[in-house]
Amino acid sequence: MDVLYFAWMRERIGLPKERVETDAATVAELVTELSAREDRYAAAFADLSALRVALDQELSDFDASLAGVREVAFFPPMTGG
Amino acid sequence: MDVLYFAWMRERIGLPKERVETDAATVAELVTELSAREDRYAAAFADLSALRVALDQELSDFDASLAGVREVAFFPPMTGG
Amino acid sequence: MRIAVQEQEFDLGAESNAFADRDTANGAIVTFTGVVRDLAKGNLDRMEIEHYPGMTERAITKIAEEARARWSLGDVLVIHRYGRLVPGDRIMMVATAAPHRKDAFEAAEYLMDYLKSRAPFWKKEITTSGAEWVAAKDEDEDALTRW
Amino acid sequence: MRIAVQEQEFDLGAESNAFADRDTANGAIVTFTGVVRDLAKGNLDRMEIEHYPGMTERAITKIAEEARARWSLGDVLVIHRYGRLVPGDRIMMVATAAPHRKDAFEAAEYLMDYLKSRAPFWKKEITTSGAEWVAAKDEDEDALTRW
Repeated sequence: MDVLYFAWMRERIGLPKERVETDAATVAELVTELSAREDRYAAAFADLSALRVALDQELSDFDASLAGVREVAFFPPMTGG
Repeated sequence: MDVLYFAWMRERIGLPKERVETDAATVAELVTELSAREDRYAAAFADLSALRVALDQELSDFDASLAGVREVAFFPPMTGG
Repeated sequence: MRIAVQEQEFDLGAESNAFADRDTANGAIVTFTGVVRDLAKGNLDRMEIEHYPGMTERAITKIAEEARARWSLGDVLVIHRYGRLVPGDRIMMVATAAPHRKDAFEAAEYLMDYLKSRAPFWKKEITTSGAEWVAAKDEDEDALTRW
Repeated sequence: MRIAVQEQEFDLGAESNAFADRDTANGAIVTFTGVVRDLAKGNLDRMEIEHYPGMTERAITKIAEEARARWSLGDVLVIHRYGRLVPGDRIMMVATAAPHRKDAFEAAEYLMDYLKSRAPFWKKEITTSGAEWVAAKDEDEDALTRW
């Protein structure tokens, strides 16, 4: 699946988008996998309460299933308007 | 003093403005005087709850004093906006 | 603060741009525009708006000053037409600028609620079946109780 | 309904006039415009707005459709810029048309409250002392609870 990062998540991870092969069943499992990769991932995902997740461009939750999902995006709370 | 009429008050009385010499102490006394003049005045002032009054261009009440007042206006509830 | 009581048309777009250009210190700008509607569904020929010259400007100024006392506002604009208008014509507009959107919205609603019931304008509708003064609505008077 | 997510400037006046011209059946038109403010008082060089192409349009469309389901509305307009903006630049605008002013005001406030916290935009402020992502405010999240 594609994993996208926006705002300071993009800056901390160091890239806007990457292709990830995973067997993670939920967003939380994917976060655990990514956090185990490198310090920059662990640091970026350290405080989930400061993060939001979208699955296929719809806001979702960290305990949501990844079944059939093609695009996961992580970002801080939005500041539009 | 000058007495002004607006909207359907103007139409019922038949004029927009007139000079009135009066000893009325309050708006209510002036209304009684005017109503006694002719049927069209009596009809126009029949239902005071459907009327508003302004003294020297400030909204006021029917029991307000006319002392020092130069301009009295009678009109229906406003429908601006 | 700009208050205009006028017979001629106004340009909503030009007024909106001029208002926003005058007040760049505030992050939130709200406008409200009132348009003549054909409530009688195809029967409205025109509307005639009467007002009380002198008192109208005083009343609107007082309403606008009250709004500036109640909310943290930048500039305020009120334009209200009188005379003859046809369906689709813009009757009036208000604009408010504020540091915060909540203040700009509330002040604009306040201005509208008070203009409806406390500024000396009277609307008459001329339809194919005759002429009638628009009656004040209880809901417009009730709207004032929330402030 | 017109939704535009764009890098280039928009003309508040031209958009307001076009919106009002498109929808003459409704008597009440409300616009809200957001302007880049220099909250750091003279230090703000520019703002950079990032967004999530694809999701942004979907999220705004969903918010606008929700507003049309909740209120009796005519047309709805949302324009939101991304990219580089400087103090005084207009970031975004919404416009609502409705038969009644209360609906037009409430729907515009609803659009703003949801755009603030549910549309995927992120603001970064570049000041003379560095660059910082704007933090979401608790009050913006709290604003959603009233709907």
